[in-house]
Order: sequence, then structure tokens, then C-alpha cells
Amino acid sequence: MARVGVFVCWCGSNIAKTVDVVKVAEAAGKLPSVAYSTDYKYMCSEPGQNLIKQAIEEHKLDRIVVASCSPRLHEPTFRRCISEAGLNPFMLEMANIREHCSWVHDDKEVASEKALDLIAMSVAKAVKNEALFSQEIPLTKKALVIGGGVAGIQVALDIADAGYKVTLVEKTPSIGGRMAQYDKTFPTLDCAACILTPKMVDAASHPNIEIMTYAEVEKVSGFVGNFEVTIRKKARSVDMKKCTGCGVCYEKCPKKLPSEFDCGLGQRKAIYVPFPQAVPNVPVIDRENCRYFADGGKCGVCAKICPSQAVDYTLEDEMITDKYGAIVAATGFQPWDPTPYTNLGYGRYPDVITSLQFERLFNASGPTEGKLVRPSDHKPPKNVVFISCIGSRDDEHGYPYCSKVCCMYNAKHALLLKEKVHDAQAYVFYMDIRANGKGYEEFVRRTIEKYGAIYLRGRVSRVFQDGEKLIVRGVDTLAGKPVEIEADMVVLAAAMEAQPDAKDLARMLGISTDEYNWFSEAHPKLKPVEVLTAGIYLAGACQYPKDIPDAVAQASGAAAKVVGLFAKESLQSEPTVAEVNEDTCVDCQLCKEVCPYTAIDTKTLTDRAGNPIRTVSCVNEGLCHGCGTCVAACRSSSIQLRGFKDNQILSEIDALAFAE
Amino acid sequence: MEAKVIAKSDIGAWMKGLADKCDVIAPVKDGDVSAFKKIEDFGTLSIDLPTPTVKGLREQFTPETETLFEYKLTGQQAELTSDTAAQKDRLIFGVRACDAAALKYTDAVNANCEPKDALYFAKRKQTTLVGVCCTTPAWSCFCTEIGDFLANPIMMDLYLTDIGDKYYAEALTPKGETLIGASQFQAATDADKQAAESAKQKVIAALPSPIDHAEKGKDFDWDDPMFTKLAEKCLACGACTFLCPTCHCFDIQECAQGSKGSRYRCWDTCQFEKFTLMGHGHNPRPSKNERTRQRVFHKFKYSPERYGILGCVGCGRCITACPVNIDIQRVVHKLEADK
Amino acid sequence: MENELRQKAKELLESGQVKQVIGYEDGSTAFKSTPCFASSPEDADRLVWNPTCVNNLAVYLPSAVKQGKVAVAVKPCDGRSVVELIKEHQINRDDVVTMVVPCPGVLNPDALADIDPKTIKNIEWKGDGISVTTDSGEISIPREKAFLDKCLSCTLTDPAVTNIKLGDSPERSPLKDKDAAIAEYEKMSVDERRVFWAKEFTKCIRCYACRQACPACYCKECFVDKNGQVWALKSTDPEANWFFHMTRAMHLAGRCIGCGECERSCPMGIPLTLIGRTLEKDVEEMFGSGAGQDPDALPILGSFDLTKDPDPCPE
Amino acid sequence: MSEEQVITKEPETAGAPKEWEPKIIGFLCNWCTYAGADLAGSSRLKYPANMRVVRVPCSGRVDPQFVLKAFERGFDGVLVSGCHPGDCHYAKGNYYARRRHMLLQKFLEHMGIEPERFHFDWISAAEGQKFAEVVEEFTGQVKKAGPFKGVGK
Amino acid sequence: MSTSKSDNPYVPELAVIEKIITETSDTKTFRAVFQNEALRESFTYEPGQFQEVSVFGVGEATFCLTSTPTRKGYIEFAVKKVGTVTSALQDIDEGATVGIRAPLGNWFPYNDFKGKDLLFIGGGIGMAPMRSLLNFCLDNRADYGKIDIIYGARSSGDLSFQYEFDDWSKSPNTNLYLTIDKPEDGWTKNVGFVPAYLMDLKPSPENTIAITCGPPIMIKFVLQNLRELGFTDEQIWTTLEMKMKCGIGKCGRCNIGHKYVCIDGPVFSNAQLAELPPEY
Repeated sequence: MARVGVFVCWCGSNIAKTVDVVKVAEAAGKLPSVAYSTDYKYMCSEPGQNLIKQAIEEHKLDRIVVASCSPRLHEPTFRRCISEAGLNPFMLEMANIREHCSWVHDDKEVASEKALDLIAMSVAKAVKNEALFSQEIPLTKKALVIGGGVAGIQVALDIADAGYKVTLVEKTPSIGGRMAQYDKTFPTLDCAACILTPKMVDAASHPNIEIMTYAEVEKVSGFVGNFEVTIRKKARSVDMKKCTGCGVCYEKCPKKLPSEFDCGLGQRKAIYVPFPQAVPNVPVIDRENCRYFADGGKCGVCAKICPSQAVDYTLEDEMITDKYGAIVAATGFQPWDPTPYTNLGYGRYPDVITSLQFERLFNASGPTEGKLVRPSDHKPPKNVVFISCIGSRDDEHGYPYCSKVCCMYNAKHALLLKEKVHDAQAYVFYMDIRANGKGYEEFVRRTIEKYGAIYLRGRVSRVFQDGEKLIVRGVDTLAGKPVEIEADMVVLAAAMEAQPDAKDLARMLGISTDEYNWFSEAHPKLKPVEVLTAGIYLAGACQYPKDIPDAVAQASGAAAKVVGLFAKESLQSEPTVAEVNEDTCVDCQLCKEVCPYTAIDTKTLTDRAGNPIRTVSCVNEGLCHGCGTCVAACRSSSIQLRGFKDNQILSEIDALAFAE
Repeated sequence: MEAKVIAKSDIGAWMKGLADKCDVIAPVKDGDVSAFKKIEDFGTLSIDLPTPTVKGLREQFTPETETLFEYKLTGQQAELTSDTAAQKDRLIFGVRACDAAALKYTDAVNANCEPKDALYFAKRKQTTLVGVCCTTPAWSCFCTEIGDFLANPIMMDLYLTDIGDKYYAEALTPKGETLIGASQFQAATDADKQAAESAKQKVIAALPSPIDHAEKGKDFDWDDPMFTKLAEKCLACGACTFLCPTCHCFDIQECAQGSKGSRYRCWDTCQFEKFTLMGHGHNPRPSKNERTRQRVFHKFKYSPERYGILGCVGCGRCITACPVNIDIQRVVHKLEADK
Repeated sequence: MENELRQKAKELLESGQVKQVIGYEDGSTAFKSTPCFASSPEDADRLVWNPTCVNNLAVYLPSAVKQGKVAVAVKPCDGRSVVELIKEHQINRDDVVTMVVPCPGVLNPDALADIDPKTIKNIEWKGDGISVTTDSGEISIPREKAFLDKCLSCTLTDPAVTNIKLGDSPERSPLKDKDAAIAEYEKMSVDERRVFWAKEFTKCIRCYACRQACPACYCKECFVDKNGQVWALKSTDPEANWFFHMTRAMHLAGRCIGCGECERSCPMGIPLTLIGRTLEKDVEEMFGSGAGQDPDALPILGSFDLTKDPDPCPE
Repeated sequence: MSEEQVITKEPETAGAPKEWEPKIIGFLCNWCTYAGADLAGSSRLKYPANMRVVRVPCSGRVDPQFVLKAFERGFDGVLVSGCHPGDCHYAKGNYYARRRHMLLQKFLEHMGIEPERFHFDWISAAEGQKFAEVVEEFTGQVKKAGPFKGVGK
Repeated sequence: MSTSKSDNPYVPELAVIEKIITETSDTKTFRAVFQNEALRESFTYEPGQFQEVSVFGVGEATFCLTSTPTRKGYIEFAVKKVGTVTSALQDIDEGATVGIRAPLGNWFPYNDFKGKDLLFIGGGIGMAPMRSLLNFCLDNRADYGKIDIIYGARSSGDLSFQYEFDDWSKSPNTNLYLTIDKPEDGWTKNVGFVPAYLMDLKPSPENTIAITCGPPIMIKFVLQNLRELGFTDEQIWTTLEMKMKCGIGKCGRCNIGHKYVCIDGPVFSNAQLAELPPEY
């Protein structure tokens, strides 16, 4: 007979208010196999944990049931606690009498009864618990960073500086990401390029960093310490080794296209580098739009003109498979397309633009070489209206969430407008001003007070063209009256949204996503850079809208996690994995079919002389994640999940079924 | 002992009269099969006599599942209870001669050594058996090969033989004599006696002649190659043994229900691999070879050696039930020929 | 036909292509045949093929192939079991030679209800039905009475794993709808069904003939035989019996080819095929395919279809 | 409700002993529904107390046999819930669960267990509200179906 | 209603586990004391008999009594972890309640052994069933001649009852010969398999009874070697292990031919076994 100890937590009044903890603890003491039962104000506190440790010693307890909050919160705490007292950590069961009981029920009698049932179930399961142990698994000390924006670059640099190899994969032809498109950064008004470009160069020249641009992750298998990743390096059509970056090819290329980098405001060629400071500074041919590829090899100007014979039309996509110990997703965001706001005329009036377009307009390397002019007539604008929350905080057209950075860049743009065009006037329509960051509030105040930006609290109902002017009709809710502004330009602060392929990557990496496809962290407060799949981390705006300092901070956090992981000699496997009873397995391979991780192999049993007898399934403990799908599939119960074996779950059912 | 007659039309009334004193059990149709059931409604009594019951009397004395005792656990303590509340007396009507004869064997088994099986004998003691001579034996019947109990019934209290519109009723025990004391029974004439005798002889004539299987069983060949052949086709189910009126093997199992539970026994069979499989993996009867041999040898060799009684009454149930047509009569004949 | 079967079997055995041929031979009575394991050309002479050949011989394959290559006589329905066994890695395709016999239908034992069994001398196919030779002459029994229900609705063609086709497939159109048998049952209310099965399962004596006769029940250790009280009690409590049969049914979901051996083997007359057919119908409706068709198909409950699978909260 | 009904109903609720409460067991995946239940808790949402939860790693771990066992044991209702399609922490476990349990639900109905007694659903870690609603609705549904008469008689 | 043991042979007596001794990594010895005080006094048994031990909620399993009736007040049995009940027993702690049905089966005809030399040959857990007779004979030392004990195991850690080795070897005219399969650091006794060691020691069959128990493969070679040394089947005794449930000759699984190991055994001489079919 096992000797189970039951520890009922009051959680202050959180549990005790609705559950009669004293009575429940007393009743729990009478459950079969229970040798000791008690209650305490805060089990998770140090005195609480000491109480458990002492009881283990004093009452020779071999299994522990803690009835308190959700195991998702404190299971690790109590596992550590009982293992410090000499028990195997898996001899713990937790009865969730807070989240699942005291917090959701009012009637004390009913809640107490339920609490006792939950404890009885946990006791019954604990009786069947077995000591579980980890196994050592190897660790590849090389990291993969997906996304070459500022976050990805920061992660790569930090890991590389710690002495570990990193592969940085970027989908576009150059690293740099969104930040490379910006002119200045708030609130310091540093030149974005001036602070980013050196980092890009550092990354490119770092001996521990391998950059793969124009490349995408195709397949991910394996598990923490042992990921196997296939990367598709798209055919660049330019030999990276031969190219000197002279730029003759794209000067001479006859095919012109709108530039993605300039948000369609400028042009690029079919062979191009996205921006002058691109890293690597090697052009790529956009095969879809290249005349050579369209006309079956007639054009070929770039190849002819290239002084170093670097242009090679025959290059093909290349698949590279490598092993990584950890993966950091830093895939960023995309700006939301404000077309659904038909009342604001985006797409209809050329001078209604997005903030990112505005950013490109006064960027020195932008389509106007830094001259702020209207797209329609290339005249400098006088009155510019900035409208906040386009697609943010708006269930109807966009997303209910706040994109976090718009208030700040609106202020930045209003300020810069005044600097570029001295007689200009900025109007900012806003819902609330969210300026909670170091120096942010001061920055907004400066824009209003020193630069005369007019802030109007309210929404814009309509924008329409009237001759050369754009008429902006809105409401100033503070003044309580409608306003109408004759504007030369309207700038929409479009929301940040998840990358269109975020969901695909999430599936590949085993990251769960929220309803907007932002990647979900393992814990919103305590594990903000981890995800639920071990060995995979998050950096930057792929998780949720972030500004640069936040993205960079999180990047360093993710890098620290990776470095921490790599600092270990090897890894310990999860003890709660599946195991096969070879005596009864008939090798029907149903377990193999359903395993999401290809963790099940077939092995041949042999007699003492080594002759094959029959084949059975076997589990690769490194690959097994412990989902137990195989267990439910197995007809003869020959595969079992440690910690969640059939007899453990059945004991819970029975404990409840026969509860008195 | 005394013999009387009872009109077939009076059977219902007679049994109804008995029902006051005891439970009356008789074979009735239960879906596709015939089974012994407690008769509740004597008004619509429809006793199924022509078809043999799918199971013999085994379940009447050793139920398929029988609680041995119950326990309750509190903390580290245990408390046992065993309910021996007296059952009502029973009368089983329509017992076949073979099934009654099987009780001689199961009595011997349950008294095999001290302590005797009290659970079994308590039920035996409380049961009165009224047999009916088979007039329509099944195709698989071979009781006459085993013994003469069809003509000279044993282990029952009263034996009825169908003689047209009435039964000839022979009391075999004092209990039987009391039974025919009931008002529905009339004195039997010599003609009735003759009719009964000729009815019995007519059935016996259609059945096989006696063979001294007990004697022949002594020389069975342990290594007879036939067992390999049988094992090949045997599916290792328990249909044969579970329907057998002499098979008595059982398992003892636990029924845990939280802090309470019970120990029970349930029918088990030597045809299952796990029957003799030990915890550490050794199995003295590891394959169907040994297990098919065990069934036949146990009935025709070991039982005569141990109890002096054959472990088969020739009821033929195992033959009809076998999904692959293993016919124990054929098997035994072959063994006897092979020796 | 029988001669052709014997001839083929002899060839296979003589040439050493197979170690044994599993077929049928005469049983201990004229209305029963029994499985035959022929390992020599002489043995092959005992093989028969007649309406009494009801057994699904695929049940023997997993153990038989351990001794070497096996040829097996299969009816089109039984052939589906071979497909399942291959699909579930219990036998290698190369280890079995399937001899598909032409099957007009096999004997429904009820067909003989009015005949004294002891007088039956022979049973053979004749015309649409069967002819029973008895001591007192020949009795013809028409198709609708002669054959098992599954035969009357049979539309099966040669199984996907046919090696040798014996004779010509008989011309036949189904007499009944495949689901005629369950149509009546389906009329019951949900609670009537609960009561119905509670009563049926009470009969069960746990002899496991259903399981042992089933070619899909090849586990080394059945869940019900686990030591200790893991899943089901060995007791014949009605609840324990229910759990056994319900679980066995779920284990067969998507795998039951409907040979009916379970019901035929059940000494207690529990209508087990009703369960199998109801469940298979659901499987076909929900997942679009059934058992025993394609040896390379993925197991029904070992696969999924992202778009077509029914969803608890469809969008 | 008509006046008459109100009148006839009153004494019933007042004088009757404790109302029958269904016994429900729920098998919840650790990552989504269990977390959803936790969220319902931390959001202090109220729902009926009839269900007791068995935590499993994944809905894929929920063997239909657990559901059968629960009905064998006489539970009035069984709930199985896991992550929404595409959200399974183990990528695919819920898809297998979906096949198994959607089939089981039909099968149970065929074999005499009202579909109201078995519920299979997706509830994510973010759906605390949905969890509370599903439990409330399911409890009501089972209550309406009445005490389960069992599988043995 | 509570019944006494007499009318229901399947109801065990309750006993409390008083002491647990860890013998090897997978074997423990349990000392049980009947709860019923009168029974504690009156209970008696013979060396070689066995019992059925219940763990309530798990089931019942068969164990031989390893204690000797000469030492009263308690009974002992050794449990090796192989199945569900044995695993459950391994998990219980001192103070737990178990059920016991005992004594069952026959016993060693120790009266017939009187005045003779005894040779015990045990392997691994096989020493357990012989320990009862061994300690019984040592407690009645004057009744028997020389006692030789050959005991072997895979490793020194697999030898059970090590705490009694001193008592055994210090008993007058008694020799304990230990052997393990493979050499070990610090092991000064014999290395080698039991049958081979037996041949090295060459005990005389003269007026000697050999009692052996151990794994089947060991028994096979021990018997071969004993015969080579001149022992007759009548001089060799063993105790058999079979799957049992009822322990009282009813449940039908432990038969060897027409004999039931639970009532006609578990103790057999080789001469008796020779009469039975080879099915054990």
C-alpha cells in the first residue's frame, strides 16, 4: 500500500473562501492509501514547502498530492520540493481546486465536495505513479535564426558573440527588415540606417554567422538540441562569389517595376538590390518579371554587361539541410493594407498614403531622395493630416488590438514634417495617445508644444478630394464639434499584422498562434521568449506589435536562452514519453501511423543467438513529445505513456465513480 | 422407488404449487438459445424441452461470476465481509440425464480435498432436480457411449419420461418421493411403465453403444500427432469448455471499486494461454498442442485416474459449439484407435 | 471446381511454392466442414469446396506464415481479411497465395431447421440455391433461405490481393440490401437499443469465441486479458460484458470486413454482426472508405483528412 | 411560463429533497482546454460544478475506452475537449482524436447512449469564456437527459 | 454478515506486515503476523507448505512459506517482482494489512530425512522454499547428519538471506558453499554455476537426501549431475512452482497429469515426478 500525503492549500482566501479546506483535508485523510493529510495557508511558500518536506520524512510518505492551484502554474515548484525531500519528482500529483473549483463556484458545500473528489482522483492516480527519469540526449550547438530584421540580426550577433555558430535566414534579398525602410527612429530621432547598417555589416562579417538571404525554411523535424532543418535558397541568378556589387547590371536592366522597399512609391529593376546599403550587396533577378526569363532568353543584358560574369541564369533553387540545436523565429510583421477604410480614400487619392510610405518619402535614400513632396504633383505639402488607429483597435475594419507604435511614429512624422517643410502644419487625429516608453511622452509633448502639431481627439469620418486639396472631415470630441481640414496630404497609421505565412511557419515549428496569427509565447509573463516547443524561441514583432527597443530587448533575451541552452554539455529528455511493451506488441504499426513526431520505429526482436523472432514498435525517446496519441490508438495497450498510463487514468475515473 | 404419472397439462399447475416453497427453474427460449431461467409467470409457461439448454447446470452451482467476499479499505486497514445469507430452495425442472450425471463429477471435484467448496455444496443442498428423459437427442449427443444414465438416471430426484400426453415419473430419492406426492400425480400402470421403458429404449437405440473410455484412456499416447493437427485449427476460444457440464475451472480475480471491492471467481478454461502462464513467463502448457491435449486427457484419462469418473457425459455441447468443428467424440475414438 | 482447387493446391505444394495450403475438408457431419491444413500433395486430395465452407480461414494466416509461405482458399469476403492483415503488417504480401474460390453463398444453418440432421448425407450448390441429400431423398432449398444474410446482399468482386482465381465468379445480383439487417434495428429508439444490448450482453459467457474467430483480432494479448484490473473485469457482470463488446467493436472500427465469424461462433447467439455493420456504415459515411479494400491504404483511425473529416464545431 | 405552471412548480422546488445532479467527467488536453479552464478560473467565470476533470497531455491521448469506461461506471455525461484544428501542441493529436470521438459519438448513439451524454469539442487556452459556456450548456443538456440508466439493464 | 474461514475457503485471514527485509534488487522478505491473536498462537504449518497472499484491491498470489514452524508467532515469505500482485507487494510498507490463506499443500517428509545427511542445492530465489526446511533442520539439529548447503546466484547482490549465512555456517556439522556466476571485486568464495560447483564438491550420495530448487535450467543440470554422483530419484526432492489460484484443488490449473501441485505437492521426490507427464 502506498503512503500518500495530501496537502490542501488555502491560497490565502482564494481557495479557503469557497472550499472548506480544513474539512476537505480531514476527509482526504480517510481516503485509501492516504497516510497523512493537512492544510496550510500557502503551500507554495517556503514554509509551505518545508511542511511538505517534513511530512515526507516524518510520515514516510512516498507519494504527494498537493491540492492547490493549476498544475500549469506550480507543478514544477512542488516537483522540485518533493525531490529535495528525496522523492522522485513524478510522485507528485496536483488537484486543481482553485482555477477549476474555488474560483468558478460559489456554493461552499458544492465546491468542497468537488475539491474532495478532485483530491480523491489525484490520490488514486498518485498511487499508480512510478518514478520517472530523464535520459541524456545530444545537443547540436548551432542556432538557426529565421528573419533578418533588426531582431533577427540582434539574436544572431548575441549568440555568435557568445561563441556559437548561427545561421541567419532571410526571405528577401537583403537583411535589414522593416527598420531599413525607416528614416529616423523615435524618440531620439537617430537615423535608422546609421544605427542599423553597422549591425548588418557586423552580422555579415561575423565569423560565427552564416547569412542566407533570399532563402526560406522548408521543413523542420527533430526536437530540442537536434532539429533538422531544410532551407530553400532561392535561385538568385547571380553568383554571390563573383559579384562585386558594382551595380552596372541594374543600371542597364531595361525592365522597371514598382519597388517593394519603397512601398510602391519608387521603382526598381528586374535585377536589383532592394536598397543601396543592402547586405549582401549582391543583386537578385526577379525571375517573374525578368525579360530574359519571360522571353526565353532574348534579353540577357545584365549577363552581357556584368564585368565579373557573375550573372548566371542557370542557377537553381538549392536545398540545404543542416542540424540545429535551437531555432529563433524573428519573422516580424507586415503593415496592414488600409483599403477597407473606403471612407478615407486610400488607393483612390494618390495623396492619401500610409505612414510607411510617408517614411519612405522623406528618407534620403527614398524615391524622392529625402524631398518631402506629394505623390500626385511632387509639390511639398503644407497641411498634413495624420490619422491614428487605422486597422488597430477597430474590430469592424481591422483588428481589436493596439499596434503600439503608431502613436509614436505619428508624433515623429508630425515633428519631422515641420523640420522638412517649415511652414507646414501637422494635424493628428487620435483615439488615445499611448506614449509609455522611455522619453516617449516627452517626445509627444515636444511635437505638440515646440513643433505646433495640432492633436485632435476623435475619428475621421471622411476624406475626399476637392481640387488639389483633400478635405478631411472628422470630429474633435474634446471640443465637442465637427472639424473640417483642407489637407494636402493624409497619412494613415496602418496597423501591424502578422506575416501572411506566419501560420505555415508556426505549424512547421510547432508554435501555437493566437487568433491573429501572432506567435504564442509559452507564458505571457514568465516565459515571454519561449514557445511550447522546447528549443524554439521568439524575437521581435512576430509575437505581437513591438517597437525597436522592445524587439531588440527580446532578441537579446531569446539569444540568452539559446546561449543558456548551448552552455549545457547535453540535454535531458522528457521523462514522460511513451514506452512499448515488447511482450504484447504485435507490430500493427498503428502507433507509428499516428505519431506526429515520427518517434516510433520498428525493431526486430532476436533470441539469445541473435536470430530474428518478430518485430515490434520502439520509441525514440528524444523524438517523443509525450502526446499519447499512440497510446489511445493501440488496441492491446502495448504502448503506454509514462505519467499518463491507462491504469493511472482509469484509477482517476474509478476514484470518481466510486467516490462516496 | 415409487413411480407415478402426471398429465402434461398438469405440469404448469404442479410447478405453480411448488413455487410457493421454492424457486422453480426450467429451460425456456432466450432469443436463439434455450436456457434455464427462473419461472415467474406460470400462466404463459413455455418450457423448451426439445432443444438442449445451451449451458448445462454448471451455472446453477458455480455461477459464471461469483463473489467470494468483499473488502473495505480505510487508510492502511482492511475489513472483510462475506455474505452467506441463505438462498431460497430451488427446483430445477427439465434436467437432462447427462447434465445430472455431470454433477457426480463436479461433486467429486468440489470435494477433492479439505476444505470442500462450501459455496458449491450449499447450492447443491438447496436444489431439487427433476429430470426429463431426452426423446429428441441432438445430432451431437453420445451420452450412451459414456454411461447408462439415460436409462438409469443418477444425481436427480425425479425422472420424467414422455409417454404421449403424460410423463412417467420415477422418484429416485426421498425428495423425489415427496414431489410425486403432489395431487397432480396419479398412480402409474404397468402399461405406463412399459411405455416409458420403450420410449427410453427407442432413444437409446438411436444413440451410440457403450465404450469403456476410462479403461481405454489409460493407454492414450501422450505424443499422439493428432494434437498437432487439432492445435492447427483450434481457435483457442472457450466455447467447448464453457458449455461443458463437467468443466469446472475458474479464475479468482479482484474487483476494486475505489476504497471498496470484492474478490470474485469466474469461469476460466484450460484452452486460454494465460490459464497456466506464470508471472515470470514460464508456461507448462505453452501452445495449443498441450492445451487441446489437456482438455481431452483431463476428461478421459486424468479424471478416471483421480476420481474414478469420466470427465465427459457425452452431452455433445462442445461439438455443436465448436466454430471449427473439433468433435471430441471423433478425437477420442481416434486416440483409442491410435494407441 | 473442387478438382481445380485440389489440382492447384497440389501444384503449389509439389513445386514447393508454398509450405501449406489452408482450405476446407469434410467435417464430422455432412453439414459441417472443417478447416484443412494440407502440407503434402496427398493432403490436397482432402480439400473440398461446398456450401458448408463457412469459416473465414484468414484467421489462421498470421501464425501459419511463420512456418513459411501459405496458400489459402478465400471467398471474396474472406479475401478482405487478407487485405487487412497485409495492411496491418501481420503478414507479408509475398508470404501468402490467395486462391479465390467462386462463391454463390454459404450455408445458413437455419436452412436445415426442418431436416433431421442425422439423415443429412451431402450438401451442394444447385441452381440458385442448395441441394441437401438425405436418407429419404434430395431436398432443394432456394437461395433466399439457403444462404447467410451476408451472402444475400453480397456484391463483392475479387479481392485486391487475388493471386489465383478458381472457376468463374457466379452471376448473382444481391437479393437484399446490405443494410436490410440493420434497418429493423435502426428503427429502435436510442433507449430501446440500450435495453436491447444490455439484455444481449448479459448472455455473454466470455468464451471469447467471437474474438478468436475474428481475423482482425490478432493481438498477442487482448486488452481484456491484461493482468490486474486495467481495462475490463474478467467477470460476466453485465457492465463488464458491455465494456468488452463495446471496446472490441471500437477496436474493429474501420477494420471489420463483415465476415460474420464472430456471430457464427458465438454459442450464446448474440447478434454481433449488427454491431459491426452499424459501425462500418458510420465509418463509410464519415470517412468515405471501408475495410479490406486497399492493402496500401492508411488505417481509418490512423489517418485523418484535414478538410473532410466531420468537425464538432464546423466553421 | 403560464400562471398555472408556476403554481404547480412551486411546492416541488420548495419541499423536494436536493435536486438530482448529473455526474460528469471531462477529459481535457493540457495545453488548450485545461488551460482554457484555468483561464475561466482566473477570470472568475461561474459554471456548474458537476464536472470533474482528468488532465491528459493531448486530446489524442483520450482513448475512446476511457469514455466507454465512464459510461460503464454509470457517469451521466462525458466531455472530451482539446485544441482547435491546427492548434494542437503536438501538431496532429487532435485530428486523430476528432476521428475517434466523432465516430464514437455516433457509435454510442447506435448502441443506446443518447448523444446528449457525450460531447466532444475544441476549446482553446484563450477560450475561458467558451469553456464556461460549454460546461454550462453540457451540464444542462445532461440534466435534461436525466439520470443515465446504465449499460447493464 | 461476517463468516469464519471454515465455511468459505476463499476468505483469507487478515495479517499485518510487521517487517520487510530487502533481499535483492527485486526481492523482499515479508514477515506477517495474524491480526487474530488466537490464530497467531494456534497457527502451525510444515516446512515446504505454501500460502495465498492477498493484496486487497490487486489480487492474490502464491508464495511458499520461508519461515520455519519452529519459530512461532509469525510467518515469512519472499516476493520477487514479476506480476501485478508481486509488484503491489513490493510497494507496501510495514504496517500494511494483507490477507493470508495458509497453510496449503504438502511438505517435506522431514521425519523420513531423520538420521540422514542433507544436501541443499539452491539457485537465486530458489533458496526461499528450502529455507523453511533448512532452518527447521537447524532448529532440530540433532535429528540430522551433516548438512551441506550449496547456494548460488548471478551475483553476490542476488543472494538472498545473507543475514542468516553466519547462523547457517556456524551451526555444527554444517557447511555453506556459496558461488556466483561471474567474478566480482572482494568476492572470496567460489565463482561458477551451481551444477559445476556441485561436481567440484562431489558430495557422497551415501545416506544423503538432496533437496534442490532454482531456475529450470539449473535444476536440469543439477539433476543430471546428482545422478552422475550416484543419487537415486528417491534421494532427490524438489518443490514445484505452478500457476495457482484456489490452492485447494478446485480451480484446475496446476495439474500435472492427474496430480494437483497445490494439494499433491508442491513437494515431490524425483521418483514421484518420474511417474507424471513432463508438463511442469
